[in-house]
Amino acid sequence: MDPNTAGWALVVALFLPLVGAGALAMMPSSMDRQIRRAAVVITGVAFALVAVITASFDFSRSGELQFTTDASWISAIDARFELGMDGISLPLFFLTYLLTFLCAIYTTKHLPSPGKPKAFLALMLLLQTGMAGTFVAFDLVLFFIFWELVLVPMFFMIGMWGGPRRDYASVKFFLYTLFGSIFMLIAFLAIYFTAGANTWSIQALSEMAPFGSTTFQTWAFLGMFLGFAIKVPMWPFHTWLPDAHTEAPTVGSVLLAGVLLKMGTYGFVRIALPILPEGAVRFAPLIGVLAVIGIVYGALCCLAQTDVKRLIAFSSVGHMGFVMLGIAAMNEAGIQAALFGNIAHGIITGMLFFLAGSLHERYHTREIAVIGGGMLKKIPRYGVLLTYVAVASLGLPGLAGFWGEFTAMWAAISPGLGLADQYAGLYLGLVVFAAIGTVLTAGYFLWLLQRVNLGDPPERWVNEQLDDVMTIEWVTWLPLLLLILALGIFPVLVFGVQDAAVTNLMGYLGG
Amino acid sequence: MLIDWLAIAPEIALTVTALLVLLADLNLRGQAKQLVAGVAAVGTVVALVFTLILWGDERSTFGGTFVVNEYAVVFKVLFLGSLLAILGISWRFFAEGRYFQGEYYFLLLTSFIGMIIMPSARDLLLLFVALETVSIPAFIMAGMRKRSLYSSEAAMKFFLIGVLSVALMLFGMSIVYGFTGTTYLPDIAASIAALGTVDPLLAAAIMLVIVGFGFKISAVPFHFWAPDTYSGSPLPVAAMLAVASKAAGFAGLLAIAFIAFEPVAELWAPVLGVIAIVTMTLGNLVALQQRDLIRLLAYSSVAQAGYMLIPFGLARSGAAQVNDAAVQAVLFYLIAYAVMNIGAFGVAIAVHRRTGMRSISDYAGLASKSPLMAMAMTTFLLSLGGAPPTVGLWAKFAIVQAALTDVTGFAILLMVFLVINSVIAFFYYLKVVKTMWMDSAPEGLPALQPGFNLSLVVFVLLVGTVLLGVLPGLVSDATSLTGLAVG
Amino acid sequence: MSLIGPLLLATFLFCVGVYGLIARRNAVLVLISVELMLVSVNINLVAFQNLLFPGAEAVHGQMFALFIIAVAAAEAGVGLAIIFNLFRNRATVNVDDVDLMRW
Amino acid sequence: MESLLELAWVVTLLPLLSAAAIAAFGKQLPGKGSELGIAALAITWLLSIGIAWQTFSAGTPEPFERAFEWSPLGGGFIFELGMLVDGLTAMMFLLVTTVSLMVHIYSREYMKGEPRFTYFYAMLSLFTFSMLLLVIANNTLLAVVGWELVGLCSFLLIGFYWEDKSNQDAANKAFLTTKFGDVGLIVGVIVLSAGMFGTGTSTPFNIQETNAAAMAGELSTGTIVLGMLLIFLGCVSKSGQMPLHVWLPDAMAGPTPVSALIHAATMVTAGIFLLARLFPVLAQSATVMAVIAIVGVITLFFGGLLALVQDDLKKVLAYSTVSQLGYMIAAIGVGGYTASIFHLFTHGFFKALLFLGAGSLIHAVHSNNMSDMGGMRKPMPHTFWTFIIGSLALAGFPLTAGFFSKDEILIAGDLWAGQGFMTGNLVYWVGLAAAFVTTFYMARACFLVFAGENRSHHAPHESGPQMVAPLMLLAVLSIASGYLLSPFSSQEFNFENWTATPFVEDATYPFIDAEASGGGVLAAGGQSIMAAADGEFTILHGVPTWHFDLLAIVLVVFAAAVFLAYRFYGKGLPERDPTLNMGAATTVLVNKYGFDAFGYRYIVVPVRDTLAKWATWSSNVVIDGMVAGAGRATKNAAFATYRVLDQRVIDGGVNGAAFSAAWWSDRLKRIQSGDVQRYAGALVAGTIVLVLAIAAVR
Repeated sequence: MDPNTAGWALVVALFLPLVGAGALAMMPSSMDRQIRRAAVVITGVAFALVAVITASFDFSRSGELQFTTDASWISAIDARFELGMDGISLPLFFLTYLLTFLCAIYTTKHLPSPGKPKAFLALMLLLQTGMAGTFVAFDLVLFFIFWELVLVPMFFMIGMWGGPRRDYASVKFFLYTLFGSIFMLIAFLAIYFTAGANTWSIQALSEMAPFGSTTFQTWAFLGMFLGFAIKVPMWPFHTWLPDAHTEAPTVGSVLLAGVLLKMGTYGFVRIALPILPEGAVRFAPLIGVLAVIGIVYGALCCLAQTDVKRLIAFSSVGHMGFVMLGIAAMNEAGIQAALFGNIAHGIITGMLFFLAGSLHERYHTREIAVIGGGMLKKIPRYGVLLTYVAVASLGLPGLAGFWGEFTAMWAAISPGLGLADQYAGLYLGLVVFAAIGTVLTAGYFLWLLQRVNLGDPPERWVNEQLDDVMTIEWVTWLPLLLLILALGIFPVLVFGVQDAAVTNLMGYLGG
Repeated sequence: MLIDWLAIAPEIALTVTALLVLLADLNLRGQAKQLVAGVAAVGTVVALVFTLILWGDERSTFGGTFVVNEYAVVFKVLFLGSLLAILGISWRFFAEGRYFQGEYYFLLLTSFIGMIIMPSARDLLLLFVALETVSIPAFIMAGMRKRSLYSSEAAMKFFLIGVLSVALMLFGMSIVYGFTGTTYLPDIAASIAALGTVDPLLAAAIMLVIVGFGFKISAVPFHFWAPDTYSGSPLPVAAMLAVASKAAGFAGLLAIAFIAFEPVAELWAPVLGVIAIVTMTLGNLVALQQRDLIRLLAYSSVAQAGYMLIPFGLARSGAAQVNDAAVQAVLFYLIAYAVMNIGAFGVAIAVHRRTGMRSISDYAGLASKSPLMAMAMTTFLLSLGGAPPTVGLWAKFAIVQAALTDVTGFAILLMVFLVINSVIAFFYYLKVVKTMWMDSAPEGLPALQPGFNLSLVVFVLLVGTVLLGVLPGLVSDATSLTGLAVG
Repeated sequence: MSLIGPLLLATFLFCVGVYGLIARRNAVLVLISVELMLVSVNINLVAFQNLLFPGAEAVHGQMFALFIIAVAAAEAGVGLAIIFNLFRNRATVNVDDVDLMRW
Repeated sequence: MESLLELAWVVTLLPLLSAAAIAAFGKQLPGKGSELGIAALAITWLLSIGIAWQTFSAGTPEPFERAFEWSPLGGGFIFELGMLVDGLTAMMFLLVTTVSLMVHIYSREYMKGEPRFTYFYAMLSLFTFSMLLLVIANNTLLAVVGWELVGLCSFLLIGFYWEDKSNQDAANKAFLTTKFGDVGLIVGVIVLSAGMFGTGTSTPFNIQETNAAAMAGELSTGTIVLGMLLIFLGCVSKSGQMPLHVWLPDAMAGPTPVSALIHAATMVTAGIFLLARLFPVLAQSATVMAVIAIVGVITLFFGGLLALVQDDLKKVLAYSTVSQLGYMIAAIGVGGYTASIFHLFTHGFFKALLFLGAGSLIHAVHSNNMSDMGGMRKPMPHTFWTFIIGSLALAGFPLTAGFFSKDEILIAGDLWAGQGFMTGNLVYWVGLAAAFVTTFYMARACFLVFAGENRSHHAPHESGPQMVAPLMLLAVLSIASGYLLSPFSSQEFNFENWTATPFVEDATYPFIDAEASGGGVLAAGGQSIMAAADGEFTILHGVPTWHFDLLAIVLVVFAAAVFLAYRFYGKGLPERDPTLNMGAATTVLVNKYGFDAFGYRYIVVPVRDTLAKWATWSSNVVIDGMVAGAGRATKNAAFATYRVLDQRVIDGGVNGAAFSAAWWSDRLKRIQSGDVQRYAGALVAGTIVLVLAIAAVR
C-alpha cells in the first residue's frame, strides 16, 4: 500500500465501523451470539486494516501527511473532506482501533444489564468512527463533526448500560462536553473569518499562522480552550469525568479513558497550538498551573475515594494533568511528552478500567472496604495484574507511564517560545509540584493495593467462589499488558514516530 | 398589465387543487372521501414541479409586487415539501378520527397557498393578504376536533391572539404608509432612506409591523398562544403551525426587515436581537418543566424561533454581506427545522394514534416496543438540539457563521446566549430520549402501527436529517445562492 | 382638512379595541373589539391617502382598506364560528373560563 | 581485552532474563527457579570479576562508553541507552554480583518451604538487574530508571509477607519515603539536564558530558546548587540519611536475605554511588558539599546511637547501616571520593555478612530478638566466627577491611579541615566518636547473642552448607577487600586508581582559595589535596601511609568500647535494668580506675539512656510522627479536597447551574396562565415596551 496514494484505505478504515454498525442494526436481536461475533469480526477487520496502514506508513516521512484524501464536501462554506495521517495521528488512530477491537472481544462474554448486544455494539462502532475520525480529520469542520459524533453513542452507553446514577452521569457528560464544544466551534468560525482564506484546512491555517490581532488570538484560544479542556478534562472542568466513569459500563469506561479524553489533548496539539500560537503562548502559564493543580488535586481526591472505579477515574485527572503540563511547556519535548502521555494513559487507564469492571463482576461491589483485601490470596493472577497495572500507572520507569510524566516535567523546566524568560520560576515550581504529585500518586495506588490486594480475605469472601482471570480476559488484556511493557522499554515506538511530526508542528509555532 | 403566468403557476396549481378537493369532498361519500388526500398530494406535487421549473429564473409580475427568484423558490420548495410531509402524517390521523376530511384538506391547501405567496410578496398589502390566507384556515383547523374542549379552546386562543397581532400590524402598516406613501417594499425602503432622520412614530410603526410577524413565529412575548394551541389542536395541525406557519412568518419578516426597513436596520436589529435572546431563553427554560411532549415541542419551537431571530439581530443597513449571510442562515435553519420538527411530530402522531398518549412519561420504553420509531425520534430530538451528524448542527453552524461574518460585541453576546441555550435545550431533549430508551415500558402496551404513509414520511425525514447532517451542502449550496434582491 | 382629527379618532378607536379585547369577558364583545381595531386602521389608511397623497397615481391606501374590510369580514365569520363551537361545547361565551390548558 | 568491557551489558541483562525465566517457568523446575537465578548470577559474577580484573589491571582505566540512540525525546534531544564502564562501575558490579550471588545461594536454604519461593527468586533477580542497570547507566535518566526499579523491588520484597498489616505498612512507608526523595532526584536530574541545554548537546542526560560541562564552568552555579541539592534529596531518602532514614529500620520486615542484599549492601548505597558519579559536579559548590557533609555527620552519629537500644538484631544492623551510610555521605561532603566508595565497597561485604549471619541465627531460634538468643557460640560455630569477623570489620578493628575504609574517611575529614573547612573537623571528630558507638553496639550485640545462656525456646543448630558457605566467603572478603587500598597496596594497582575516573582525577574545587591555603601539599590517606602549579587544587592519588596516631586512637576507642560492652553484657542479657545490674561494677570501676564510672555515668548513661532515647524518641515520634503526620495531613487534605472543594464547590457549581435553570423554569412557566386575555395583555404590554424602547433608541 503506497502511503501517498492509498487515501482510500484510511477512508475505508474510518467508515468500516459505521457500515458495520448499520449491518449490526439489520440483524435480528435474537441472534445474540452472532451479533457479538459479527462485531468482533468487524472491529477485527478494521484493526487489521489499520495494522496494514501502520505497516505501510512511511516512517521516514512521519512529519508529512500520508494516506490523504481531499474531496469537496460542503462547498458553500468551503468545508472539505480532508483526511490524512502523520506521526501524531498514527499512534492515537492505532490505539482507537486496538481498544475497540479488544472491547468487542470482551463484550462477547461480558455485557452489563440490560444486555441488548445489538444496540450496544452498534453504538460502540459508531463511537469508533467518531473517535478515529477526530484523529485523522484535517478540516476543522470535519474535525468538529467527528468530535461531536462521539457524544451521542457515549451518552447512550452510559445512560443505558450504566450504574445506578446513570441518568445523572450521562446527561452531565453530554451537556458538559457539549457546552465546551460549542465554544470551540465558535472559535473555529472566528478563525475561519479572521484568516480570510476561505479554508478550514488545519494544515493551511497552521501555515498561515499567526494571524489576527492579539485580542483575537486570546479570545479564539479561550474558546478552543474551553472545548478541549473540558474534554481532557482539566481542573476545574473535570467533574463530569468521575461520574461518567463511575457509572459507565466497563467498555464505555475503557473507551472513555482510552480514547475520548485523548481527543482533548490532541485538539490542543493539532489545532489550538499551531493555528493560534500567540494565544497559546499567552495561555501556556495558565494551562501549566491548572495542569499541576490537576495533578496534585486529582491525587488528593484519589486518596479520599472508597470506590475503586471512581478512584481510577480521578487518577485520570492527575495523569491528564501531566499531559497538559507537557503542552504548557510549549516546546518539542513537551508536545512529545504530552502525546506519549496520551497513549500511555490510554493503555494503562483503559486496562485499569477493564480490571475494575472485572472486579465488579466478581465481587458485585467496588467498595474498597467491602472487598477488604486478600485478593492476592483469593484470585492471585488478578491481584498480580492489578499490581502490575497500578505500578505502571504510578509512573514506574520501564513501564509506559513513566515516559509521559518524566518527559513532561523535563520539558516544563525550560519552556519554549520565550516563556522561559518570563516564567522560569513559575515553571520550576510547576515541575516541583508535579513531582510531588507523583509521590501522592504512588501513595494512593499503594494504599489501594494494600487495601484490596494484600492481607487475608475477609470472612464473607473466604468461601465465596471467585474466578481468577478467565480466558476471555486474558485474550482481551494481554495486548494491553504487553503494550504497557513495550512502550516502557521502547519509548521510541511512540516518540520516534511522532518526532518529525512534532518538529513540523513546532515549526508552525515558531519554536 | 401582463401577468407572468409561469411565475404564479405553483400558486395556481395549489388553488386548483384546493378547489378540486372541495368538489371531490362534496361529491364523494363514505370511504371514498379518503381519496381527497390523494388529490391533494398530487396537486402538491404538481405545484412542486412548477416551482422547481422556476429554479434559476428571475421573474416578477403584478408590477413587481410578486417576485420569483432563488430565494422564493427555496422557500416554496420548503413549504410544498412540508405540505407533502404533513399530508403524509395527516392521512390516517384524519381517516380514523371522524374528522371532516375534505374540509381539512381544503383548509390545509388554502393555508399553504398563503405561505407560498409569502416569500414572493414585495408589497405590504400582498404580505397582509398572504398572512391572513395562512392564518384564517389555520384558525379553523385548530378547532377541527369540534367535540373537544381542548380543540375549541385552542382555536379560540389562537384566533384572538392572531387577530390582535394582525390588528397591531395593520395599525403599524397604516402609519408606515402615512410616512412613505407607498406599500411597495423597495419604495418604502427608498423613502425611509430619503427621510434621513426617523420619526419616533415611524419607529413605533415599524415595531408594530414586526409584532404581527412576531406572533406568527411565536417570539416572546407573542408566543403565548403556541403551547396551548399546539396541545389542543389535532397533531398534524400542530405540526403545520409549528413548522410551515412559522416559516411563513419568517418569510414575511425577512421581506419586511431586510427590504422595507433595511435602511433603519440599526433601529430594529438590536430589538430583534434582544427578542431573540429572551425568546430562546424563555422557551428553553419553560420547556425544561414540561411533562407533555407536545407542549415540550411547542416551547422547543419557541426556542428555535429565538435561534432563528439571532441573524436579525446582526443586520446592518448597507452591509449586504452581513445581511445576506443572515438571510441565508435563517433560510437554512428553517429548512433544517422543518425536516426535524415535522419528523418529531410525525413520531408523536404515531405514538398518540395508537396509544392516545402524549405525556413524556408515557414514552417510557418506546425503544423496546418500536425501536425504529424511537431511533427516529431520538435523531430528530438530537437534531433539534444540534448534535452531529444531523442537520440541526449545521443549522446552528449557519447561525454562528452569520454572526461571525463581521464580529460585533452584540454578536458575541448573542453567541454566548446561543451556547448556553443549546446546552439547556439538550436537558429536555435528552430527558425524552432517556425516557424512550432507558426507562422500562409499561406493561401491556401494543406495538405502534404507524401506517405506511406516516412511516414513509418519518423515514424520509430521518434520512434527510442524517444525510443533511453529513452533506449539508445539498441544501446549503442552494441557500447560499439566495438573496432578497428584487429581480 | 387636518390629519389630527382622523388620526385621533383612529387612535381612540384602536385603544378602545385593545382595551375591549383584553378586558371584556364576553367573547362576542371581544370580537367586536377586534373589528373596532381594524376599522381604526381603515380610517388611518383612507385619511393618509386623501390628505397626504391626494394626487397619487396608485391608490394604495384605499385599496388596502378594501382588502382589510374583506378580510375582517372573513375573520369575523371564522371568529363567530369558533365562539359558536365553544358555546356548544361549554355552554359559555366567557373568555376567561377557557383555561383548561396552561403551563 | 577490550572485548570483556564490551560485554558489560550482559552483566546487567542476564539477571533480567533469569527473572523473566523464573517468573515464566520457575515453578516447574526442581529447584523452583532458584537454580536459574543462581546460574545466571554465577555467570554475571564471573563476568564481573573479569571486568573488575581488566579495569583493575589497567591501573587507572579509561572510561569505556558505548551508547546508541534509544528514543528521541523531542527538540532534537535523545535518550540514549548506553553503558559507562569505568572503575566505579566495575567495583559496583563486583560488589553487587558477589553479594547477590551469595544471597541467591543462601536463600535456597533460608527460604525453603516459603509459599512464594519462586516469586522471591524472580524478585531477587529483578532487583539485581535493576541495581546493575543503575550502575551501568551512562546517563542520569537511565540511572533514574534503575533507581526507581530498585525501589519497586525493595517495596515488593519488604512486603514479601504481605499477610501482615505491619509488613504492608513497612513496604508502603519505604516506597513512599524513597519516592518522596525521588521527587528531588527527578527534579534535580531535570534541572541538571536543563543546564546542559546551553552546551548544545543532544544528550543532556549524559553523565560524562555533564561532569565535563560542570568542570568547564558551563553550568551556572544556580543549576549546580539546585540540581545537586535536589539529587542529594533523592540520595538522602534512598541511602537512609536523616531525617528520611525512617523507612530503613522498618524495611527489616522483609526476609533477612533481602535485608542483606538490598537494605545493607547495595540498594541503599545507590545514593552514594550517584553522588560519586556526579562528584565533579557537586565539587563545584562549597554549599552543596557542606550540606552533604553535615547531613552525613548527623546521620552517622545519631544513627549509631539508635542502634544502642535495639533488641531486634536486624534493627541493630539496620541502624548501623544508617550510620555507616552516613559515613559515606559525609566522606563525599569532605572531598573523600575514594574514601566514600571504598567504604561503600567494604561495607557491602561485611554488612551483608552480618545480615546473613543474623539470618542464620534467626533461622535457628525463630526470633529476631537478641533477648531470645544467647549462648549461640557453641551450637553455631561457623555463624559465630563469621559474625565476629563482620563485627570487627564494622567496628573498624585494625587490619580488617572496615578499618582501612573508615580511617580513610576520617583522614579525608582531617585533610578537609586542613583546608579550613569546619565540616572536615566535624567528620573527623564525630566520626571518631561514632566509631566508639559502633564498636559498643556491635560488641553488645555479639555478647548478647553469643555469650551467656541460650534463652531461646528452640534447640539451635548450625545452618546448612548453603547458608554457611556464603558466610565464609563474605567473611574472607570482609577482611581481604580492605587490602585493595592499604599501606600494603601497590602504588599503581589499587582501589584508588581503579575507581578514579579521569574526571575525578582532574576534579577541581573552584571554591578553594589557593593563596589562603598556603599552597602546601597535604598528602595523606587515599587522596591528597595539593597546590598545582597554576594555583588550582587537584585531587591526587596515592596509597595511604600509616597514621600511627590515628591507629592508636582507634585501638583505644575499640578497646574501651568492647570493654564497656563486656562489662555490661558479657554475661548475657542483664536480668534487671542494666544500670542497676552494673551498679556494683560501676563502683568497682570507679574505685579501681575511675574511668569506667566516668565512662558509664557520663558517656554510656547519657548517651544510651538519654541521647539515644531522645534520638529514638525523635526518630520514632518527631520525625516518624512528622512522616505519619504528613501522611495523615495528606489524607485529611485529600478528604477535604474531595468532599468540600470537588463535590461541593466545583461540582456544586456545575449542578447549581442546572438547578437554577430548573428553578427559573418553574417560575417562568407560570406566566402561561391559561387565560387568553392575559396573553393578549402581555402581548400588548410587550408591544408597548418595544415601541417605547425603539422610540427611545431612536
